[in-house]
Amino acid sequence: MMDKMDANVKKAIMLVAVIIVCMLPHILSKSIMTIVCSIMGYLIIAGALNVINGYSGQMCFGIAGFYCVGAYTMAILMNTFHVSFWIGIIPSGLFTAIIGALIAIPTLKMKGMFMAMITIGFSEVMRLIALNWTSVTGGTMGIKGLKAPMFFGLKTSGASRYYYIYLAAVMLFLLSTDRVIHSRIGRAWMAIREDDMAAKSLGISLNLYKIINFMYGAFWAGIAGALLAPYKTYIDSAYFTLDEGFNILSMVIIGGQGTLAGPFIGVTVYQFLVEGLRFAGVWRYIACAVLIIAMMWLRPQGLAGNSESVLAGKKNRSRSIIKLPEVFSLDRTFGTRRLGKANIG
Amino acid sequence: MNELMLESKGVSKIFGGLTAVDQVDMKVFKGDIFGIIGPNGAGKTTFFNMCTGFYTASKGKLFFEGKDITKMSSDRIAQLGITRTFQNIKLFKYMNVLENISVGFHINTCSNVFDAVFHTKRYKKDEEYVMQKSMEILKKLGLQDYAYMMAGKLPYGIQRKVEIARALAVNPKLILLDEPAAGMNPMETDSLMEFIRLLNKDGYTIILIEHDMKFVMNLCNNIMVLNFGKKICEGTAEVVRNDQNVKEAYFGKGLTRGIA
Amino acid sequence: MDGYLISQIVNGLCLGLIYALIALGVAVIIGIVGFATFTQGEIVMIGAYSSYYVFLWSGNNLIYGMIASFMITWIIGMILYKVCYAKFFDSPEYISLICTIGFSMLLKNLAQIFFGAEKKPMLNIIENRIYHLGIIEVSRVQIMVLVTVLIMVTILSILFTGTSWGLKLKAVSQNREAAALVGINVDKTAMIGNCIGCAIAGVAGTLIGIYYQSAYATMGATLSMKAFTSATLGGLTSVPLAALGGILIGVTENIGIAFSSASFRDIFSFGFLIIMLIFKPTGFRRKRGARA
Amino acid sequence: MRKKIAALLIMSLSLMSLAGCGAEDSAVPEPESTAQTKAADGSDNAEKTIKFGVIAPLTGTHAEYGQGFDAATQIAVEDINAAGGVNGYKLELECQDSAADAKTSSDIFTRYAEDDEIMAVIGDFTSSCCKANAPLTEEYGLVQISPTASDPSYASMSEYCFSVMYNQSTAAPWTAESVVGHFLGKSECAVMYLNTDWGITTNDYFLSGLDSAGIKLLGDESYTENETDFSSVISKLKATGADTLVILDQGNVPTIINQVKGSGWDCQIVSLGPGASDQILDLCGDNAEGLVIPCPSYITADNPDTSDFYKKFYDKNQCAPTDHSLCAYNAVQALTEAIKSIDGEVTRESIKDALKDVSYDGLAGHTQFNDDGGVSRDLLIIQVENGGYVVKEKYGYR
Repeated sequence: MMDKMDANVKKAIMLVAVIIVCMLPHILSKSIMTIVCSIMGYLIIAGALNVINGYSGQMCFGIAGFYCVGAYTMAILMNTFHVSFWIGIIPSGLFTAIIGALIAIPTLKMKGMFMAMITIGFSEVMRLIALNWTSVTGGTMGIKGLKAPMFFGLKTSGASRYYYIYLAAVMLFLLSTDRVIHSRIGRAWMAIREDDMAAKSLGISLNLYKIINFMYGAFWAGIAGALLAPYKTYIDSAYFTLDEGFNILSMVIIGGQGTLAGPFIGVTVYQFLVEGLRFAGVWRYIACAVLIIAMMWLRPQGLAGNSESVLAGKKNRSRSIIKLPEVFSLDRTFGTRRLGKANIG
Repeated sequence: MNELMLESKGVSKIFGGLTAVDQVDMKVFKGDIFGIIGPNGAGKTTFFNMCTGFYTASKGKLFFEGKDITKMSSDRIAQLGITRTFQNIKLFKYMNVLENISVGFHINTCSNVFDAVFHTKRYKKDEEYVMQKSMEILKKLGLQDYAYMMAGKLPYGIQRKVEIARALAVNPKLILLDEPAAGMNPMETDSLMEFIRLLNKDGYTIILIEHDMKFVMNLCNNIMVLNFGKKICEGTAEVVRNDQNVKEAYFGKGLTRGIA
Repeated sequence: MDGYLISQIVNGLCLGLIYALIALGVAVIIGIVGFATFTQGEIVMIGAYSSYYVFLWSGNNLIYGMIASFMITWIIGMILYKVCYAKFFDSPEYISLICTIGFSMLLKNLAQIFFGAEKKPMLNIIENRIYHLGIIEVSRVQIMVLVTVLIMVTILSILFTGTSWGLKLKAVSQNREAAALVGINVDKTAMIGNCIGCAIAGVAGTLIGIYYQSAYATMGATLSMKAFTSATLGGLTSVPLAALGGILIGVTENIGIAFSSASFRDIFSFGFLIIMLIFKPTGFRRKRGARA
Repeated sequence: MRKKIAALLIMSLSLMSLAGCGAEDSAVPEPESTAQTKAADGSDNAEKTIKFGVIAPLTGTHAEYGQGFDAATQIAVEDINAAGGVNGYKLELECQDSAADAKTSSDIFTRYAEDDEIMAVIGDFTSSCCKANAPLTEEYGLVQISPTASDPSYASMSEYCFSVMYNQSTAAPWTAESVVGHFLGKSECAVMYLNTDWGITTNDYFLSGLDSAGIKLLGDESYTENETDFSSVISKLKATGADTLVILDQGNVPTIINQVKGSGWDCQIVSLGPGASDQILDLCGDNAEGLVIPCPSYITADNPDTSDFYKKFYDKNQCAPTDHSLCAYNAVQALTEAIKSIDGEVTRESIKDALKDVSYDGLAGHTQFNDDGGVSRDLLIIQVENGGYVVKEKYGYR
């Protein structure tokens, strides 16, 4: 009985939430809607990064590169080939996914900083190609005159209308990612994150699943880029700097890696903080920096992160081959309990 | 004896100048409980790592059911039907027991990203299969009560069992257990021994590394002794117990002479 | 080979030495503390600013400037260690990395507020003389940078391999628990290691300020990324190899530019990094670094 | 417990930032307080205000110029309000930081556009930010007048886009023909330019000017915006044997001049873009000797036209103003002139229409918008001699 009540209350709350989310452009002013839209945009890209860094424990620092590829693919498709937005969006994502696979292959054997560096390098190379390949990307002139699409005769230009496109994309992203991480693929990713040797011993091909992971993340990053282009109507390589990548990374980590809600919370908190502290003028980035450091001190696993996670603390030391006898550390952790509880069979 | 499962022919592993495993020949038959013993640093775990593809042998060849697995990666080897546990338990510590075991079903399921996103029939079938089989394994090992507990927080003995349960989920033909009784008290060791026998009865071939002599002698029907990377003896418990080389390896020359 | 290409290679060497100068500090920090840092560029900037103000006060006394930047960046290094590293030895490495990103944001913006956003001139600190060696032309600052890099590499190599104190640093970098067990004050040693790395960056800042004749808040941003690339090429933890990596990147960039355009500069350096890492996934070093 | 600490910390953080802001608020915008006191004196129209939005990169790589914008527009508003305002209106400003990020810039523009009080937007600094906002100007019918975006494609993007910076479509060819050709009497030159939309278009115009003047181009090289080491580019151009180097850039010019001189290349440098400001003299010292800068006005402490502004700017920002700040000042002047000429109600639309007819001599030179919304200006030829600027040729030199 109680459970049923709870379920009903939950349903009611969900309903209200859905209505609010759908009515948001009519509730909030347009200028707040621009913030909401940028949150939505960041949400997809941060979610994509979270898939790579959070779920399979890789260190991708160059998410801005995928963002760039997606946005430019969309812009070129729309501008040069006059492909409609609705048709172009999936190819943009797929093309980015292919690029993702290409960048994943050399990183397979790398860990930690080496991987971080190679993705940073990749991100910069992508941006510089966009900057210098004038005949295709417009070079420093960027690509302008992109039009927000029509949806069955409805205009979608402007933050409060484009919001619905973003909303749909975010919903699709969350749904699909939720499904993927609760499948065989997602479990394999998490197994690789937690302990790659054990994962291998269970027959999980690290290479294949890391590539799939990169491709999946890159796909959504590409979609995020493809959505950005017609929203801003003008794109330029300056959108996709390394700093942008670091910002996205900070958002993911502030929110909590390896959880679906993490990027959502991280992006929202970060964006509202950056915007909300606007009155503080030049001091607001200092406040942001302090916030980032404070977050790492107080909740290294992120606002939404689980404190009992490989991503939270107590580094997973079993990866190094040379190590202290495990018995010691296990004794420390389980010593008292082991004696009392252990009985096999 | 029946059919040959795992065979090593003159397998060596050289790290820089150090020969960790030197020309080891081994034959494991279906239905065996095969023990590998030896003093610390004898190269047992290195040998295991080669059998499971974590290291590639510097010399020699490894065959599994007649297939050359010397240069295969560990995930390919696992797909052929060899799986292992680790000396220092490698559970997915921050996943619960059920999740740990479901990961083990990886190679027995086949849904891909699209199946997962669109919840196709294949996906549903896979998930159902994983759920059902996991529960079966949990029940078999008496781990039902721990199903939703974080693996890293379980008592040591239970963690060992979970690791074995995860290995069973792979549905292997051959299980390699690396020091399964390490750090266990005698009571736990005894029940582990029972459990391994049970597994063997169920048709799993088992190779294990152990320091605990009593454990190995009572459990294994065939034992190989390694010392400084070399095989110094192979045979039943009786043979090994009476072998002069083994005594020397364990107790030193002077002592054995004294005893003799 | 014509004179033009040689002059471009010399340019590359000089630029490479600048990268190497910063990369040294990066390698020391990663080698001893075990964590990567994205703050190095800002430390360089702080070094440049502190010597700028000392130059104003002391009338371009190079020694005072160097000492000042050394000391101030040493102190910043202590703060950096406490803020970004001390608490996170048991955590995944990206946590301290994010901390250093935050810290670098903090330093950059604070510098912009307190020192002003405009470029500060650092003119005529040392006499600009050009030496002709055959067809090669080198300026005095370039020679200074070269000498500094050589001295640093030598001192650090001797320090890490030849002295008992260096042995301590090495022990800490390889296994903190074990080092603690044999009675090394791990925390203090790691902090000193971090401070050395930062102080090197501070001195580098002074030289870079003199080299480019100006100091400004964002001066470290691009340079530090290149320095990091160099250190990565060198295998992250090795001081001489990091310097070598820096020089190689500088030369690669400039040879590339000689045949194309300077707009492609970063494509050459990062492309070089990516290609090198594909073939040697851990840089020039044979073994992997402690935490790499 | 930890959560509580976190909550406390975040609260105290926001409080801190609030406090920081409060301190700034009291320190900076004095004009408003003076305006208010005047209102208390009883002048009738004091309550009528016109608000402009300023978008400037107050942080990041371009912070120097953004903060210059902020200060210069404030000075302009102070000056105008002190002179009694425009048509009985007082001017007011709101300045927001875009960090030179086009995404942020367009978000701020939207916010301004949604705010009915804002009558016109001044900014942004970089052309790419301005171009990102251009479609929005049309959508909302709000004028964006950029002090510095001189990329000709920007102003033509929308009829609501204006730029105060002189248009390179006339200035660059003129520099090629008149400065390099006539004034310096060179027949060959080498060019280095910034690889941005501004640099590339300027270079195109400049090369076409060289072409028609019959001057031989020995080499042109581009580099990216965050370049710090120009030695490779310099060596490349030096190897062409040129004795004249034309630099098409703004902020990097001092660094380039220093490196050119440092490399031992003794050449005549002409720089189009940075404007003649004290900054170059400060940063280059003796290296600047002989530098030729074509620009519409120059801004030093002893130039009688700009010394007043110079002083005020220095008081505000503790550094010498650059050409960009001057243009920002000029942008406010242009808006003021436009409002002056409006008879009826001041609306966004009427400001746009009035701007088209503005014609006045501002601090940055004569300002009259052409059909696109850009400005064409006559330039002075200024050369550095004995550590100071000397006007070599007046307006209208051919």
